[in-house]
Amino acid sequence: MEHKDRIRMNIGPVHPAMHGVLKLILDVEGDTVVKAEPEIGFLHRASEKIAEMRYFSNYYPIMDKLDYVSALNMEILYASTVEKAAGITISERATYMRTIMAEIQRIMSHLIFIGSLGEDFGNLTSFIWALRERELLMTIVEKISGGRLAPMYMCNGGMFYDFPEGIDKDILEALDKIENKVKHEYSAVFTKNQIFLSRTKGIGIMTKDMIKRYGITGPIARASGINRDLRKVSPYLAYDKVDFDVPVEENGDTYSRFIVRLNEILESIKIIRQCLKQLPAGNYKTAVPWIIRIPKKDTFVKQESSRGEMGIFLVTDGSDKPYRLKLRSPTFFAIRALEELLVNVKVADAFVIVASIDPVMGEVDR
Amino acid sequence: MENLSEKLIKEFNGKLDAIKGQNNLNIVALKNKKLIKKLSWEIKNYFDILYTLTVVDYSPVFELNYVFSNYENDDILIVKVNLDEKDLSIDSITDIFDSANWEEREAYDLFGIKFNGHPDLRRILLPEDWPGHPLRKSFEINDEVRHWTGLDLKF
Amino acid sequence: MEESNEFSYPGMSEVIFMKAQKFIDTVLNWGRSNSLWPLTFGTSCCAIEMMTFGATKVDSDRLGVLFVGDSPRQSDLILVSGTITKKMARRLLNVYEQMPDPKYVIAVGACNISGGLYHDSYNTIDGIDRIMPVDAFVPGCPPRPEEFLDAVRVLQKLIKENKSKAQKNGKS
Amino acid sequence: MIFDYVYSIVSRFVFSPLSYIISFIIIAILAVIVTAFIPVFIGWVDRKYSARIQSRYGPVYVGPFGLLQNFADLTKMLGKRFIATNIDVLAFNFTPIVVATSSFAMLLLLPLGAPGLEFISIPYSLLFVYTLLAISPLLLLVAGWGENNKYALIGGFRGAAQIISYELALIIVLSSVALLSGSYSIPAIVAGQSSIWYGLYLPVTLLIFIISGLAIIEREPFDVPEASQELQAGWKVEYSGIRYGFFLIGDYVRVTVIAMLVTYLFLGGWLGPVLPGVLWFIIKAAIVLMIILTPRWIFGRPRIDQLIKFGWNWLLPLAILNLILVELFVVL
Repeated sequence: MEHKDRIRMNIGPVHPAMHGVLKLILDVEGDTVVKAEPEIGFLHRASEKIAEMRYFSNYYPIMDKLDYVSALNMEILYASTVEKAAGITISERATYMRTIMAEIQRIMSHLIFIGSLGEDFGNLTSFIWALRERELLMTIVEKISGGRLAPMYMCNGGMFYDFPEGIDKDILEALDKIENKVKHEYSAVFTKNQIFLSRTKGIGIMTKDMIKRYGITGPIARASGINRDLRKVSPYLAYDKVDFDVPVEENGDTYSRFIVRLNEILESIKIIRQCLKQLPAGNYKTAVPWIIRIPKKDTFVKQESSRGEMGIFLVTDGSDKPYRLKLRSPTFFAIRALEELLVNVKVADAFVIVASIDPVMGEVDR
Repeated sequence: MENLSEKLIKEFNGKLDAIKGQNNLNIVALKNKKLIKKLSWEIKNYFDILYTLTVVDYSPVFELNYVFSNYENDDILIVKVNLDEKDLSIDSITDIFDSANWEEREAYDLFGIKFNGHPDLRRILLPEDWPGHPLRKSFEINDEVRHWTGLDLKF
Repeated sequence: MEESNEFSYPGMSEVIFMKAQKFIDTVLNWGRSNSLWPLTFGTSCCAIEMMTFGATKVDSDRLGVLFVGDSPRQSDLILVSGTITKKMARRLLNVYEQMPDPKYVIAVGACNISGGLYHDSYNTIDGIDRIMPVDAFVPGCPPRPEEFLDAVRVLQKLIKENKSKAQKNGKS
Repeated sequence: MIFDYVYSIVSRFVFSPLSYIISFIIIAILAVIVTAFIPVFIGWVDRKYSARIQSRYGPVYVGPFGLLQNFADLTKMLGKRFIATNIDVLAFNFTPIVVATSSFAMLLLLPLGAPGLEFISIPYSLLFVYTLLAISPLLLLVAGWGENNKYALIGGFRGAAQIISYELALIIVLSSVALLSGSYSIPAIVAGQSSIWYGLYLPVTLLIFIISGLAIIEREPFDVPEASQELQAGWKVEYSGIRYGFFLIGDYVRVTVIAMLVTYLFLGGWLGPVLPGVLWFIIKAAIVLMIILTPRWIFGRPRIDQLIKFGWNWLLPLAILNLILVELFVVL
């Protein structure tokens, strides 16, 4: 080896701080990373091949397990794709219900992000607190859908069940609690904590140019000053009927990525409250046969999941199964930026930066 | 957006077909695969990133769907290129759209399509010693494939 | 094993030795069963529920299952939660072999029991009992956090009765 | 002094040279019991306390209130098989043994709550305890080297760098206290506080002592060498079984020692009205212990360069300034 004082560290795929099964190959000199190479594929479960073997209605469980931290977003995306391809229209109530579920899931996903970011710089308590708050919403998802992590709530044409009686009161109660915690407790642990600030501010800066080069979307792009949110740019579901802001930060460092997500939780709470107020009566489901056939065509649908812009390219050939289903995952692009982002940072910071990307490997590897 | 695809079609007269009417997507079909780089340079004026690259196996023809997008608005452009089974290679567009890097590696991994000029064309999702390209329609998931663990186990 | 027809009473020293051994075993098994430090081999969905297992609502620490988050060397129990792909299988075995005996395995989730949702996938291991000895299974896709508690209880019972795979294989 | 007491009893029954050995053995057994009690009990307090902060229960089922939880952990570690590959056997085994023995020795030297309640009394006990605390950079380097593991090596380097930059501040602070009382022996220091606790008019010294003490025992937020999120367990990564158990014991003993030192040096030790001295000592030490245990669960971990910068740029100058001020105070 030409560099005698270089150590090559193989971090992951099994490592307490690695998110899922990402593997990082770091060349370290002293305590500084000089070369980084992310390696993926440890959770490649062949979701795209399995899609070609399942009926359109039977693919929802697999979608759940793609981005398992925001499963409902995935379900909604797939449902929208199939409905667009098959020309199914869903009732207005269903769009509102889907908006509510998508935002609940977004809050839950961002809570996990906040917790794991805290854990990666050594604060285990923040992680457990975030899980505690997440459990409040988990109970609601459980009440509504019957499932926890993989709820299996959406189906072609709407939802499997209607909202149970009095769920809006539960949701509002939980949201109040979470808003209170996020505004007060989390600011004490994170934004007013000197150690946290010194560990995140100015660390892992992503410039606008870098974002555009790598094709990164979602909260990470918004933390670098790119004001793009598909919920605003091309409103789907009921997002054009509610009023919300898109939090944008300019610095592009780890701290901005944290703040963007923290503010997104508050925006999501706002959206859910409005949706609950406006929730119209009507059918929650359009009757669609279990086995549908979609004529030969290409469909491309993209939506804003909690991690960025998730898209599905669906090729159908007139049969009851997809001919080809390609998933466009946001963190697949974001993780590649690590090769540039991790150079010349300290080893300890490398983990915080990875956490700030918030990868979910199920979605990266598919 | 209509203007863009028309403009592109005019520029590449005869080499580019417009396909319209499918779910309001802007789709153009490129007849000659050697022009993909030239087209990409042209597209670079309007689009920031390669949004995704979808390969569809209509054996004996493989259809590549390049989806381009940009950050300013909602527009997307899909470029279809057909590759023959006998010559599964196409010029890489990584030097034009950097975001194509891993997408092309994935297409190489799962479909075995060679991208000429790609800086680092290796398998990305599957182990290096994996046999075959699983997302091709000809790939059969039999017991042998399912039970292959890549491990040398004694029991 | 040769069978001998003659029956002989064990001598006094042998009896004392056996009694002492049994006593030591009981004490050690008590310690082992009450202090199962897990190695969190979380690969996918089940990993999130595994974290919930250690967090507020369920609290694995009540049973002595302390998430130290450290190296395999200090762990007794490997919680394999999440799909194991073929690329991952060798890493799983590698990590498993780095754990000191006696070690126990809990396979979490449908994927690790039989393949589950991904039974017809080309890149997953259909059930990790094909590659390593498993003491307890946690069903579900993904399982509720409470089911982890049940699995730990089952494992504790197995250890106390000398019936875990590690003890059966003489690795205790 | 417990040793003298034991020796005086034993020598009544046994002739002289043998009684010396016997009383040593008795002292050793007593010390083992005390040392074993500390990780079990303090460890339980730590776990319960952290659980409460995180709104959990903590250990419940093993023993009453889960009191025997850490005892079960240690029992399990005794029954673990040894596993290691390509290690430097001498370096690998050196560290846990020294950690265990130095923990013993520290407890032997410190009075356990009342004057004369120490196992062995020597005039410079404070310096000796400091030496035993400050031995760790050597241990960390040796362990990190002997384990043949990259994480351990980086952890060892980090640990050595961290402890070297903080132990200087610690000894300076110790000297300023010794200067004030005119002695390095703990009973004398405590006796010097009969009018007013040193901690009350040297609050900065107290703060520096706690911070550098936490850094030396690698307690969070100063657990950079073992940083479980980055380096798995840092320099401990390859240790299994009872060798790891020794570290567990050593950790808790050293936390206790720091709490005891704070009590003796700054909070007047066993001095206090009405209640017996031992009780006063226990109350004070428990409060200090809880304060020391808390940061682990509410702070994150700074980066190693930030940590060392803080140590050299702020803590050390402050400690030196403090020493000068105390000296002026004493001289005038």
